Amino acid sequence: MSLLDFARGPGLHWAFIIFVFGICWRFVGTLLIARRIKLSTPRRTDNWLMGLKAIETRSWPVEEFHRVIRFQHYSGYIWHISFFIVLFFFQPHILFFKSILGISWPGLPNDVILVVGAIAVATLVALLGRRLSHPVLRKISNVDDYISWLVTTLPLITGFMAFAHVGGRYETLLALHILSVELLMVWFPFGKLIHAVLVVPSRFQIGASFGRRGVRA
Amino acid sequence: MSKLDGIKVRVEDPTTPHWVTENTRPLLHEIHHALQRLLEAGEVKTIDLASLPMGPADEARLLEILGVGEVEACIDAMGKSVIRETRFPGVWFIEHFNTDDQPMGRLIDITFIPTLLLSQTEDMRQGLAQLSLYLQTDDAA
Amino acid sequence: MSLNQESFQEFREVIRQLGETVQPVEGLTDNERVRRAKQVFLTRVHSAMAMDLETCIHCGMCAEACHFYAQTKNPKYTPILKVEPLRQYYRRELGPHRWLFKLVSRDITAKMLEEWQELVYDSCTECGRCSMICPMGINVSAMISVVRQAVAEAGYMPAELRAVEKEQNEKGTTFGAGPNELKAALQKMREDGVDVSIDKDKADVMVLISGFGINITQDALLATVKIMNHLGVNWTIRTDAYECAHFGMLSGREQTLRNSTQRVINAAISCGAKTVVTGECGYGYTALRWEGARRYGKPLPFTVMSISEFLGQQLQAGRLRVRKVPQQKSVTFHDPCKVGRIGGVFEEPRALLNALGVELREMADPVQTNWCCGGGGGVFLNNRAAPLRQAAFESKRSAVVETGAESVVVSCDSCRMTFEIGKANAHWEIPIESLVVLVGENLAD
Amino acid sequence: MPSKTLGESLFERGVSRRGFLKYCTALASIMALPPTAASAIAAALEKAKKPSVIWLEFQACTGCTESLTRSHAPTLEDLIFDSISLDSHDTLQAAAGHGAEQAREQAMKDNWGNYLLLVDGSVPLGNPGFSTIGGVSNLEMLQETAKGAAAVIAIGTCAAYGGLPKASPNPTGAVAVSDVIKDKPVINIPGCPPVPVVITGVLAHYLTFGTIPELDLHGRPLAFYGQSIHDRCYRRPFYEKGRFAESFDDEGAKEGWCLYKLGCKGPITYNACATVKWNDGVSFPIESGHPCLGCSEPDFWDKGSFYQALAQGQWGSAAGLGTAAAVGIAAGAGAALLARRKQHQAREEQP
Repeated sequence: MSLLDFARGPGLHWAFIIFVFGICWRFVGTLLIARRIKLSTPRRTDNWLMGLKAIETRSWPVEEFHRVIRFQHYSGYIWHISFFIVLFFFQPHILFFKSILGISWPGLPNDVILVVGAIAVATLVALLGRRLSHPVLRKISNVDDYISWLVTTLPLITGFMAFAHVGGRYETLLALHILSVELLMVWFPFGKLIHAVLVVPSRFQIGASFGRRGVRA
Repeated sequence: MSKLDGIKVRVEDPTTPHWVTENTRPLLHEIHHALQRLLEAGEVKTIDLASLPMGPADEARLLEILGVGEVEACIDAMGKSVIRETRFPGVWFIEHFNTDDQPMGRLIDITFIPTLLLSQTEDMRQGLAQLSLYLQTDDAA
Repeated sequence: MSLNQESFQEFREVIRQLGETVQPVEGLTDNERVRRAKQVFLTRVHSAMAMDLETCIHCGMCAEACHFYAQTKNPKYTPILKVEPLRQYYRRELGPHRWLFKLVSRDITAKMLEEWQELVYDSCTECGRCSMICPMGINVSAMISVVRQAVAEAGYMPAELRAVEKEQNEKGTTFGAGPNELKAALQKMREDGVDVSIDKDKADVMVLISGFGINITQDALLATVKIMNHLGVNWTIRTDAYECAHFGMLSGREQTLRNSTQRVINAAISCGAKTVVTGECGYGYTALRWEGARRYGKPLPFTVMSISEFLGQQLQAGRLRVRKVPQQKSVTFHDPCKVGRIGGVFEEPRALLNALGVELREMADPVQTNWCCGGGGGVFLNNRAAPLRQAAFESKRSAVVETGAESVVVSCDSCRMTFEIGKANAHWEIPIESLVVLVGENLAD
Repeated sequence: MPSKTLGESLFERGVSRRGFLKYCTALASIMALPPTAASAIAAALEKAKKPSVIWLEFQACTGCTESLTRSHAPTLEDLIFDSISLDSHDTLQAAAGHGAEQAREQAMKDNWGNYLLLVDGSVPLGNPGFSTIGGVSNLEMLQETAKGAAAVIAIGTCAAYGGLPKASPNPTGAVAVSDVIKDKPVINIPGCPPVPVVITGVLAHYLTFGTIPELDLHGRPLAFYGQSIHDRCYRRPFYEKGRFAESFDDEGAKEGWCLYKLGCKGPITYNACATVKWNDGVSFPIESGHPCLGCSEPDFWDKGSFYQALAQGQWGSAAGLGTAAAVGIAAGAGAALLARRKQHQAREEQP
């Protein structure tokens, strides 16, 4: 079995299994830890609404915070948006999703994807540079942060290599690209990348719990 | 069931597809560069068309652009070979056929004159020997 | 009126020597310290906190929300870093992937807890501002208070806090302000012609005061009494449960908090109070309003309101009538973290200021993003943290200065004292006024 | 035993130097060497001797032989009569039955240690009776004939990798020639069938230089298999631009756009089709509007549908995911319940 066959076949299969298994394990295992029963009289009873609202409001920091976290805020947006554009609108990726989900959607021209992909990589590099140089980030960073950076960056790098056929034979590059995505999927449930899933309940909770005290969080 | 004549048939000219690939342009650039080198440094160059990706009608388009120049030579050795200068002097188009008249190779030579046109020393020696033999026999007669 | 300067200076002296009044915690083995800390973590983690512990992406934004970081730029004051012992414990022993994390991480140590003492006690006022900035919606400050408790149980609480906490736990008093001192202070008011109703058997409203009010912020105590009389409600102050402050809460001692809470609840039930009004004390409000029911084990049989909240509602109901302040002036209002951001009281104090006819100039970071004064969480008692507190106070000071307001109105004794101390240290001339005092002085006839 | 060199025999037949040079230019072209190599080829060829060639056919469809006979330059006749001695080929030779076997044995005897062994078709190991010639099993004949060979050339995907016979479930236990012959150089010329010019090109290389060409990791001559179809495809610019035919009859297909989405295996297939082309250089599959099947790659039959795009995974069913989710939920619930119990006990113990 060639590397590519492994990557596209059993590799992908097991990566998906670990991905789904790990996420369910972590999510359910966190959610089912005993809840705190709140006995105090709520100031407001529309906690659900406040929770939902926080999911949105935490995407757009209030002006007073925005002043000091402008860089993180925008770089975060640029990174996530460019990453999702490449992930969901590069035509071969759409084929990949089609083979799994059975649905497809229009893609973007490759030139656009290349530019957006370059922006994604540049942002990641800038963010790593910041993590390595900013005193706070250097202090609070752990192995997870660097591994997560690496496994997120590798698919982009190998994707570029496969697209441009640089650095090896195409089947090897494609295999490495797929393997790097599998690595990402395998790491996802165990590292901080899980925030992609947990951000929703986490934001909801703070909105709801502050909301019942009458504080817009 | 629909009948056969219900199927619409449209005949398209296979030699002139209405779509365009971009494979001739890089090649023209290569020829341009080679011609420059030939003039500046006397470097000759041969391009084997069989080694290049060519779409349908790409070659025809290339030849159309290269056009026909002043010289056209024909060699008959192990099959026919046609050597033409294009409208860009110094750029030659060479076609080889085998004894069954099947194409064996298509080349573009960027040179003052393709080597194949020059008489070969071995052939000349053989020719000389034959001429000598003729003269001897003629003299003897 | 303003606070009693003589007592205030005495009080500062008391604070300076506070730490010497208790013996250091000794005789605890490292294992025992860790075991105790873990016990705290184990009992206090709940699902929402677990979610928060799982979701952090180490983006560092919370640092920017923290006045200790903002003023010192020292990365160790990053709020989420203060949670590290809890996070480490959780991942290894409670989290869903604990079996995996145990393979690749190290256990918390007594040394770590000792090291964290400074981070959770000296450089955190539990103001909750970091919880407001987190893009993942993590309630950082709630977790820091758990770490506080763990560090406290491990025997690493700062001596000053231990002293006060111990006093409240053992004697039920703070800074020596016991029932007798209270009675004496109230007796003096009676002599001045102010009617005070204490220890009523039946009362609709039970008022709690901060122990500081007996000695230092007597103006606030007097104003409170006057206002309650003005309202004409059936109210009382109980000498068996008058103390609003909960040093058990800010020091992280659950048992002390439980006892002081229970004392208030018992008194309120025995006099049949429908409403318990907490004086100008941040922790006092949160401890009873939001945490009281949990300690009580069921919903409280009365309503809890902070005094600013209570007065604001009385104003809206038309029972509280105030006149415009004689001299038109501009003020800025400092929301005490525990009443505002953590407590949810924003509108009522503003309604009061509006009724008083002052020009309210909001700070650039108003209401729930308000900068903490830097003294909360007992930091204003912590001598070691004094320089750090003064640095953090700068965030508040510049926010106030920016408004150009002529005075600052606060509604928390602890904030008020932090302002006074900070103001003196910074040689900053600005009146610091209590909201209750402002209302009390301007009651309509 | 051919004693004359190729140059001698050509010149004797009245071939001029010019003709010889032209022949060498064509050879350079089919060997995928630069045209400037023609003179080096000429120099080498002049001294080269005709090698003897034995061709064995095992589990094959004869397509490879068909392909070889359609080699357009130089013509097969040129190759056979001028360059090599094809001493034994079951399909092409006149001799049949025992005569054929004798031809093979004679050629082996005459050229022991020097002849080239060409094989097409795979070798069944499942049962020797699955494929025999004159009662001799393929395995036995291969081993016997290979003994005296200078080199072995596996022609076609079956000989090179096992090919169609080896496709799952491989009922005959078919293996590649290189799985049997371990002590001789084996050159693989895969393809189903291989490009005819590539076969002659490899033979020409051996003939010219007397050595086996440089091979890639699958034992294929780099000169022909060094670049992917995709790399040399004239439709590549459409790929770069992201212009793909979505079906065989849509506008994209008519416009000649890239066939990637229709399952083209060009990017992972190494062969010379895109430049050398087929049928006297007329066309190749992609030019004719059909995606590359990847026939010169190992196990191409077993790599999913020919029409499944490369970007698509081959990960079987989603059933595993349902199980993974269920097990994950169970693990999470278990972990949380254990944590709850631990917490509950701790709270109970508290004073």
